[in-house]
Amino acid sequence: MTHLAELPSWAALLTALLLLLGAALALIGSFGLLRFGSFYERIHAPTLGSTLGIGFVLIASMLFFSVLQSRPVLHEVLITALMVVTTPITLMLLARAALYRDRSEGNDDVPPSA
Amino acid sequence: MTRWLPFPLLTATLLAVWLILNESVSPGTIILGSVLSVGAVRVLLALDPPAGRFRRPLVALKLALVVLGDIVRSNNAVARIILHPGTKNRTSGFVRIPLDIRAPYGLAALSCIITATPGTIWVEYDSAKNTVLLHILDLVDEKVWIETIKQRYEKRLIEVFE
Amino acid sequence: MPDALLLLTLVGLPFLGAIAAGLLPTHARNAAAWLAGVIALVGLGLLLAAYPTVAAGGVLRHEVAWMPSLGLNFSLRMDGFAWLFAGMVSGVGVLVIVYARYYMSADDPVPRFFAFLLAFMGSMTGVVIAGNLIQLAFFWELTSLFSFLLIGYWHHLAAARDGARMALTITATGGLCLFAGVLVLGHIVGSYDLDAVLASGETIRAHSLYLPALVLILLGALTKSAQFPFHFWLPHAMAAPTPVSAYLHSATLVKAGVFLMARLWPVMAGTEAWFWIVGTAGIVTLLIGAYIAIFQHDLKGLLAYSTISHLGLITLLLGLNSSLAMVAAIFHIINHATFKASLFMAAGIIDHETGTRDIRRLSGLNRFMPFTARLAMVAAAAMAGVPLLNGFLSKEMFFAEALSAEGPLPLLLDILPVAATVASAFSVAYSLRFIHGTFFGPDPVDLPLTPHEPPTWMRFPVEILVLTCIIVGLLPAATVGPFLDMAAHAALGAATPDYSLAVWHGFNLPLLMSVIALIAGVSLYLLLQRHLIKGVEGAPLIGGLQGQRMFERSMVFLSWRLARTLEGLFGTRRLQPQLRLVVSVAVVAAGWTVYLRGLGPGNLAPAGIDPVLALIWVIGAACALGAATQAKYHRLVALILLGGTGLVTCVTFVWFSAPDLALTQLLVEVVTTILLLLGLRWLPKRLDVPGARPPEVITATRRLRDLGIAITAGVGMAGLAFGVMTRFPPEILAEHFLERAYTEGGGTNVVNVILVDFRGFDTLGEIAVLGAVALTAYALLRRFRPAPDSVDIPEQQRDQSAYDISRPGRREGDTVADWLLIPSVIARLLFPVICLVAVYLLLRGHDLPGGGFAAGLTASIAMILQYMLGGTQWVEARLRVLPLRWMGLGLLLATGTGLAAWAFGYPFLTSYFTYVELPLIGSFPMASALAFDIGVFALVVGATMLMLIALARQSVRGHRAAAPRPSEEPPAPTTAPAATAMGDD
Amino acid sequence: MITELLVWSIFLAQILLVLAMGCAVFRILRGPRAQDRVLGLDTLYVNATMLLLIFGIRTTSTLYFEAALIIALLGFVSTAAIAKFLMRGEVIE
Amino acid sequence: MSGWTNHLMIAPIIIPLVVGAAMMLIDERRRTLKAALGVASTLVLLVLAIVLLRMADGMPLDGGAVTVRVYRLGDWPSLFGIVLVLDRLAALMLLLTAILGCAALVFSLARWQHAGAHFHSLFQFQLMGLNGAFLTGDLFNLFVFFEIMLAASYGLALHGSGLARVRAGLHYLVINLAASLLFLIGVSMIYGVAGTLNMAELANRIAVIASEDRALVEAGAAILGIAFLIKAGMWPLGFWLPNTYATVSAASAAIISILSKVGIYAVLRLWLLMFGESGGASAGFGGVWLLAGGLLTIAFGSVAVLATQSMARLAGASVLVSSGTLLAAVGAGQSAVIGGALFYLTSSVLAIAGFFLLIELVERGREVGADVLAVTREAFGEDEELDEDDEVGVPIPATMAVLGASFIACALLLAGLPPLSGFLAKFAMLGPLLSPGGTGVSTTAWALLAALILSGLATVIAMTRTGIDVFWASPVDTVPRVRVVELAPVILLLTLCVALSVQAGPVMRYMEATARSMQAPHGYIGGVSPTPWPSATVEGGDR
Amino acid sequence: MELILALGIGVLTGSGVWLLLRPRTFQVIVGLSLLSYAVNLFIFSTGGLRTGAAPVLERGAVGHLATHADPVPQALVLTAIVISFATTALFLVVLLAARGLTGTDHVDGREKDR
Ligand code: NA
Ligand code: NA
Repeated sequence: MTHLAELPSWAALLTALLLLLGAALALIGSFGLLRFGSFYERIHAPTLGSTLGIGFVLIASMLFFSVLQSRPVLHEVLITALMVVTTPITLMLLARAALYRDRSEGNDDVPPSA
Repeated sequence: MTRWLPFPLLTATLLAVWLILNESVSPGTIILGSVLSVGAVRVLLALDPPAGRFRRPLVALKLALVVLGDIVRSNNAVARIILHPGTKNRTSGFVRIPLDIRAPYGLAALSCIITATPGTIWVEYDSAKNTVLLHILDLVDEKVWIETIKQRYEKRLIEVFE
Repeated sequence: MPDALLLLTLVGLPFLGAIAAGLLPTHARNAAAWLAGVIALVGLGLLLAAYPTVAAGGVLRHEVAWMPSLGLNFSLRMDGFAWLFAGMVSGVGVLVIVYARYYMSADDPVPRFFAFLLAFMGSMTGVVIAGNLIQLAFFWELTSLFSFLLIGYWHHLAAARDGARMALTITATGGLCLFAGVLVLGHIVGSYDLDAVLASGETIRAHSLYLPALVLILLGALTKSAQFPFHFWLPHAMAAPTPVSAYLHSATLVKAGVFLMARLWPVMAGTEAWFWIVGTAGIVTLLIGAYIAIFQHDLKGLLAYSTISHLGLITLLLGLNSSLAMVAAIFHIINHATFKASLFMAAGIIDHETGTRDIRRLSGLNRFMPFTARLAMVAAAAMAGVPLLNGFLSKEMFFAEALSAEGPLPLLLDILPVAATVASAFSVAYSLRFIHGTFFGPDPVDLPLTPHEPPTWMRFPVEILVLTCIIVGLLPAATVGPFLDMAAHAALGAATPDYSLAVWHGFNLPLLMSVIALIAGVSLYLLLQRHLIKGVEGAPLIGGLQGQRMFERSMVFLSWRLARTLEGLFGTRRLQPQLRLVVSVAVVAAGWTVYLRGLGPGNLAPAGIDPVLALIWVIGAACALGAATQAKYHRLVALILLGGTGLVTCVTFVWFSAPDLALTQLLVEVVTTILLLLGLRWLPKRLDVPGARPPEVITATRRLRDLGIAITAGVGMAGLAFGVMTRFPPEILAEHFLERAYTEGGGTNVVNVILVDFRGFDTLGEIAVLGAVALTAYALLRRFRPAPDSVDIPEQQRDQSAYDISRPGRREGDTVADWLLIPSVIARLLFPVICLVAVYLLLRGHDLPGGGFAAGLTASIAMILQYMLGGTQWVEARLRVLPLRWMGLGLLLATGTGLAAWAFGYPFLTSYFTYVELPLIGSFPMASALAFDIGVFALVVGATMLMLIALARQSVRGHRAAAPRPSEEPPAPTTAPAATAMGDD
Repeated sequence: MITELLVWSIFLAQILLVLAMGCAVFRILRGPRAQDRVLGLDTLYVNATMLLLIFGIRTTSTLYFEAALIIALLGFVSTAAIAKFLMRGEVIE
Repeated sequence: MSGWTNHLMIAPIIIPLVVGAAMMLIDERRRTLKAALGVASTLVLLVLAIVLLRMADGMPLDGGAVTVRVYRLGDWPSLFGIVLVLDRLAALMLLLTAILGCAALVFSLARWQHAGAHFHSLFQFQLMGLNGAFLTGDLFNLFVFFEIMLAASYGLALHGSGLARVRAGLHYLVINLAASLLFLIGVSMIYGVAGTLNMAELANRIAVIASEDRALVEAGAAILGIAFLIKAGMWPLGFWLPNTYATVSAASAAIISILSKVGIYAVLRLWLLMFGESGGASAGFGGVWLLAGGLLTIAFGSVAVLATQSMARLAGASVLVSSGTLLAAVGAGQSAVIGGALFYLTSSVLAIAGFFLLIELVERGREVGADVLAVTREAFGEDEELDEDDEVGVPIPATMAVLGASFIACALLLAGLPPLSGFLAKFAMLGPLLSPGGTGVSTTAWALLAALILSGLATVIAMTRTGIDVFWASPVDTVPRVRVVELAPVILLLTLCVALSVQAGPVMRYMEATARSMQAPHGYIGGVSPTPWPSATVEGGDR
Repeated sequence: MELILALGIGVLTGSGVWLLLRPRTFQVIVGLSLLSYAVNLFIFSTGGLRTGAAPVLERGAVGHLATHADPVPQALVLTAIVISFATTALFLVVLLAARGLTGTDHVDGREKDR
C-alpha cells in the first residue's frame, strides 16, 4: 500500500470516486439479476456493469497509473473496446436462444417469429 | 492500396492495439507491430470477411459521442428501475423494427450499440425482411423507439458504412 | 575321463538329445528311438566308467559357480548311492526305449515322445547326482514337468489330460514345499551343499526349525512317491503310454521321493517326528495300496496301486529309524524297479496285442502268448514275494525289520508285523489276480485284436528284467550284493550295519510270515473271485474314497468357488468402490501418519483475514457445492458452476501474486468449458423427475457414506493445506531462482524463467504429455461411434430446420444464419486481435506474465471461435490448420533449442541469452528460451486444435451418418474419411 | 487522510463487487432456466474483471492487467459457446 | 561436463522424443517409414541402455565413493536445477525398458501398428516417459515423466478402441488421474516443508526436519507412496490392473506391463533414499505397510490367478502377484533381499511381457468364450469323453508346438519353477531372507516364504488348467496364423530368461551391487549434491 | 487468510471427492476438475500466501523471498494445470467413446444390475 500514498490528493479522490461509482453500478446491475421477474428483463441488468461500471473502473485505473507513473497508461482502453464489442455477442446470442426456447415451449409472452 | 494493404483501417487499429499493449512507441515496437498487423490481416483475409467500407469518420465520431451519452443516460435510467421497481408503471416488451441498413459492419455496429446501451437488447434479426426484434426494458411507446433507433443510430451508420 | 565331463555329460546329454529329438520330423520313429537309445546307453557307459571310483568309496564331484554370492553353485556329486539310482535311471531307460520303439504306433508323433522321455531322464539323473539341495529341488521340479508332459502325451484323451494335470499339481506342489524345506534346511546348516548337509546331522536334528524343515521336505517326498494321502494321482497317471508308466512308476519318478528320504535319512531320520510321519504314511499306504490293488480291473491300475503299496513299504522301512531297514529299503527299491518295470511292460504288451487291459475281458492268454505269460508270471511272483525271486529277499528283510523295530510308539510297533503280513497277503492276492485273470481260464471273447506274441525286440526288455529278478533272487550276494553294499555305505557311511543277503536264513519268524502271507493271499483271491467277477468298480469298504473326485472337487472349489468368492469379496471390478478405496486409503494414510507423529504449530503466523477474499471464497464454495449437487441432472449448470469455481480460483491466484497462474487458469477454463460442451451433446438425456423415485435405503446409505468420505477428505485437505501454508522451510529452492532469474536466466518473470530455463525440462515433458494426449484423443475419436440414442441431429436443429422449410421465403438454415450473422462478423474482426494478443503474450513471457502456453491457448481460442460461429466446413474450406504439423514442429523446436547447447559443449537445455543491437529497433533480447517458448506455443496450438477439431468433427460425421451404422468394431486399418482430411496433412 | 480514503474506497468497491458476484452466482444457482444461469456467468466474468482491475490499483501493480484483458477478450467465448449449445444443441456444427 | 559421452545419459529421453515428434510430421499412411524409424530408435535405445549399464557398472561401490553419474540439465547446479542421475538401478530399468520396447514394437509390426492412429509416436513417447522416470533425480520431474508415461500408456491402452478396451481404459484413466492428483499433493507437501525437490537433497534434509514438521513430510510421503502403489497395483488399490492389462492389445500390454514396475521402482528409490538408514527419526517409515500390502497383494493376486477365466486376465493377475512379491520383499527391509528382489523384478518383467505377447498369438486361433467354457466345464464336470480308445498321438503343428513350449516357459517363469529364471529369482529372495546367520527365521520371512510358495501353487494350477485347455483339449485344426516377427519377440524374451538362469552369477553380482549402492545412499547423495547447501539466507520468520 | 484458502481447498476437495464417487461419467469429470482446482491451489499454497509480493523482478535485480512471491509452486502449478487440462480433455474423449460403445454413461460401462 506504500505506493498509494504517493498519489496526489485530487487523483486519489477522483480514483476513489470512480471506483465506488463503477463498483456500485456493477452491484446494481447484478442486483437487477435478482430483482427482475423475467429473463428478458434480467438480461438488461448486467449491461450496467459491462458498460459504465467497468468504464468508471477503467478510467480510475488509467488515471491512477498515469498519475502514479507520470506517463499515459492507456492500455485499459483495450478492455473498454473489447467489452463493448464482446458483451453484445453473448447477450444477443443468449436472448435469441431464449426466444427460441420460449417459442418452442409455446410460451405466450414472446412474440411470434416474423 | 487495398490490393497491397487490405483493410487499412483494421491494420492501423491492430497496430494501435499492439502499441497500446506494449505501452511503447519505440521504432522496434512499431516495426514489429506493423509486420504483425499486416500478417494478422492476411490471416483474416483467409476467413472471407465481408467487404465493407468506412467513410465519414466525423459522423462516426459524432455517433460515438451520442452513443456514449445514451449509455450514460440509460445506465442511470436502468439503475433507477432496478433500485425502485415499484415506483413507475413500467412495461417491458418486444419491438420489431424494420431496418434499411444492409451493410454487415453497419448492422454489427448497430447491434453493438443497441445491446451495449442498457435497457435495450438485440434479440432476433431477420435477413429476409431486414427487420430486427428488440427487447426493451422500459417500453413506453413502440413508435418512439423505432424512430429513435432509426434516426439516432441507423441513419448515421448508413452514412458511415454504406 | 575327468569327473567334470563325465557328470556333465551324464546330465546334459539327455537334454541335448531331447532337443535333437524334438527337432526331428513328426514320424521319424526309428531315428528318435536310436537317438534316445544311444544316449541312454552312453549314460550307462559313463556310469560303468565311474564305477571303479564309486565302488572304492570315492565321490565324483564337479562344481561350477552359478550364484556364488548366494551360496549356490551348480554342483554335481556322485557317490555309490547316487550311482545306483543313476544306474536304474539309465538302465531301465535303455530297456524302456527299446520297448517304446515297438510299443508306440507308427502314426504317433514319436520323436516328441522320446524328447520328453530323454528330458525326463536328464532331470531324474539331475535329481540323483545333484550336489546341493537347491539344485536337487531344481531338477525335482523338472521331473514333475516332464512327467506331466509324458503322462499327457496322448493329450486328446481326457483321461490323459486329467491324469497329467493331477500329477503335476500334486508333485509340483510337493516340489514347492520341498524347495521351502531345503531353504530352511540350508538356513539350519548354513549351506545348501549336500556334503555340508550330510555332515550336519546333529545340528539339524537339534535345531528348532527341524520340524518345519522336515515337514516341508517330506511333503515333497511323500507327494512324489505317491504316499497316502497324496497317493491318488498315480493311478490316474496310467493314462500315459505304457512305456512311460514302466519307466516313471517303477524306477524313476516315484522313486525320487524315496530317494530323497533315503538321501537325507542319515541327517534327518532317527527322531520321533520322522518315525511318526514317515512310518505312519508308509504303513497306511502299504495297506491301502495293496488292498485297493486287488479290486482293480485295469491291469495298469492294479500295477499302479501295487506300486503305491510297495512304495509305502519302502517308506515304512525308511521310517523305522533303523539302518538295517534303510538297507532293506534300498534293496527293495532295486527289486521293485525290476519286477514292476517288467510287469508294466507285460501289461503293455497285452494291451498292445489284445486292445484292452481290462482283466474282466481278458482270459486264457497263456495259449496265445505263452512266452509273455511266463515272463509275467515270474515277475508277478517276484512282486508277490515268492521265494527264489528278488522280491522275496527284500520282503523277508522287511518282515525282519517289522519284527525288530524299536520306536516310541508301541501300538504301531505291535501292529507292524501283522500289518506287514496282511499287506503281503494282499500282494499275493493281486499278483495272483494279475496272472490268473489274464493268462488262465477260457479263451477270451470279443477282444478288439486277436492276441499273439509281440515282436521279439518288444519282449526283449521284459526278458532282461525278469532274468534279473531270477538271478538276483537266486544269487543275491553275488549279483546285487556289491552294488547294494556300495549304495548303503555311500548313504550311511560308518553307520552301515552288517546284513546278509543269503537266500536262506533258516526257519525263522519272517519265513513263517511269508508262508502265512502266501497261503492267506491265495485264499483271499479264491474267496474274492466271485466278487471280482461281478466287475464292480472300486474296492469294497473304501470304494467311496475316490481320490480323483476329491481332488477335482477341491480344485473346482479352490478355483471356481473359493477363489471367485474371495475375489468378489476382496476385490471389485467396479470403478466407484475402487475410487472410494483410493480416497479412503489416502485419507487414512495421511491422517494416521499425522496422528502418530503429532503436528506441531507452524513457524509462520497466519495473516489476518481479508473480508473480500473471504467473501470471494463464499462464492467459490457455493459454486463448488452447486456443481457437486447439479452434475447429475443438470450438466450444463454444473459446467457453469465449474466455470464460477475456476474464476474464483483465478482471482485467488491474483490475490496471492501469481498473475501467470491467473492468466493460464482463465484460458484453460475457457477451453475446458468448450471441450465439455462439445462432449455434452453425446451424453444421454437425464431428466430429474422430482419425487419420481424415492432413494432406496441402500442408495441412501451409500450416499451417506460417500458424503462422509467426501467431508473427511475435504477436512483433511484443509488441515494439510493449513499445515503446509503455515510453515516455511529453513532452506528453500525458491531463493536460488529469485537470485538468478535475471542475472543468469535473463528474465524478470521468475516463473517463466523457471519454466523455460531452470526447469525447462519439466516443460518439455509437459508438452510431450499434451502431445501424447492429443494423439490419443484423436486416435480414439477416429473410431468414435455415437450411441444410438444420440446419433440424431439435435432436436433444436431439426426444429429450426423444419421451421425454415415450412415458411415461405426462408431456406433451411436461415434461422441460424441470421442468428449468427452479427456475432460471426464481429468474431472475424476479433480474430486478428486475439492473434495479436497471443503473440504479445508469447513474446513478453520471459519478462512479464504470459508465455508459450498462454499464447498457444489464446490462439487456439481464436480458432475455436471461428469454428463455433462459422461451422467446421466453413472454416476448413478457408483456413486449414494442420495440427499435427504444429505439434511435431513445436516439439522439435523445443527439443532442438535444448539440443543446440550440445554444439557449444553444454548440457541439454543450457540457455543462451544476449541483447542484439538491431538498426532502428535498438537493443533486442535474444534468448534461446524464446525459441523454446515458441516451440511450446506451437505444440499447444496444435494439440488443442487437434483435440477440439476432432471432437467437433463428430458432429459433422453425425450429420453425414444418417445411413445405417456399421457393426460395433470395424476392421482395424480403416480410416474414417472425415478424420483423415483434417488430422493427417 | 486522502490515502486512507482511497484505501477505504478501494476496499468498499471490492466488497461491492464481490456482492455483485454473489448476486450473479445466486442467479446461476437459482436459474430457473439455463439462459438465466449463463447470464449469471457472464455477469460474474464482468464483475471479476473489475475486481481484478481494482486489485491492480490496490497493489499498484499493472501485472494483473493481462488477466483482466483476457477475460474481456475471451471470457465471452465460453458464454457464447453455452448460448450456442442452448440454441443448436451443439457447439460446433 | 565435457566429452560427448556425458550426453549419452540424456539420449534415452531425447531420442524417442525427437523420433516421436518427427513421426507426427509424417503422413499416417506411410507406415513403413514410421515403423522403420520406430524400430531404429528402439534399437538405438537398446544399445544405449547396454552402454549405460556398463557405465553404471563401472562405478565404484566402496568407501563412500560416488556411485552415480549426474547430468545437470541446463548446466544449472544440481542444487536447484533438474538433474538426471544414472546409477545401477536406473541403468537396469533402462535396459529392461529397451528390451521390452524392442520386443513389443517388433511384435506390433505384424498387425497392431495398423489398429489405430499414431501408434508409433505414442510408443516412442511411452519409452521416453519410462526412461525419464528412471533417470530423473528430481521429484517433480518424476511427476512429469510419470505423466508422459501415463499419457502415452492411455494411448497405447486404448489403441485399437473397442468396447472392452474403452470400458477398462476408462477405469484405468480415472484411477490414474486420481493417483496423479495424489502425486501432486505429496510432492507439494514435501516441497512446502522440506524446501527442495531434488531427491538427493531431500534425503539429506529428511534427517534434520524439525520434529513439529516431520508429520507433514511423512504424510506427504505417504500420499506420494499411495500414488506409486496404485501404479504398482497394491491391494486394495490395484483392482483396475488385471482388467486393464487384459483388454489392452498385446503389443501395448507388453510395454505397459512395466508401468507397474515403475511404481515399484519409485517406491524403492524414494523409500530407500528418504527412509533408509539415513532417514533420521523417519527411518523405516511405512515399511510394515509395504510388507503387509505386498503380502495381501500376493494373496489377492493368487486368488485372482485361480479365479480367472481368461489367459489375459491371468497375465494381469500375475502382474499383481509379481508386484506384491516385490513390495513385500522391499518391505521386509533386509538389505540382502533387495538384490534378489531386483533379480525377480527383471525376470518377472521379461516373463510377463513375453506372456502378454504370447497370449495374443495363442488366442488368435480360438473362438470367443472358449475360456469361459473351460472353467465352466471344469466346474460342472462335463468332460466329454470322445474317442477315448484312440491311443495314438495327435501331431501338434510346429507353430502350436513353439507356442506351447513358450507357454510352458511362461508358466514356469510365473510360477517360479525351474529351469528358467523364475525359480532362481525366488531363491535369490528367499535364500538371503532365510539365511541371515542361523538364529531363527523371522515371521516376515515365513510369511513371505508361504506367500511365494502358495502363489506359485496358484499359478501352477491356473496355468496348467489354461495350458491344457488351449493346447491339449482344443482341436488342433485351428492353428493360428503367426508371423515370425510376432514369434521372435516372445522367443527373445524367454531366451533372455534362460540367459538369466544360466548367467545367474554375473547378473546377481550386478543386482547385489545395485542393492548395496541403494542401501548406502551416501554414494547417490554425494554424487548428486557434491557441494554442501549454503547457510540459510532467509530467516523463516521475517516474511 | 491461510484459513480461508485452506477452507476453500477443503470445500473444493470435498465436492470433488463426492463427485468422483458418483456413477456418471460426467459427474466424475466435473469432480476431477474440481479436484484439480483444489490440488492446484494446494500446491500453490505450499509456498506461503503473500498479497502484494512482487511476482516479477525488477530488470537487473536480484529477488528475495522477503519481497517476492515463491515462484516455484507457481511454476509447478502451471505444469500441473497444463497436464490436468490435457488429461481432462482425454478423459472427456474416453468417456464419449465409452458412452458411444456401451450406450450408457455409467462409469462401469453398464447400468448397475441390482
Ligand atoms: Na443493452
Ligand atoms: Na491383451
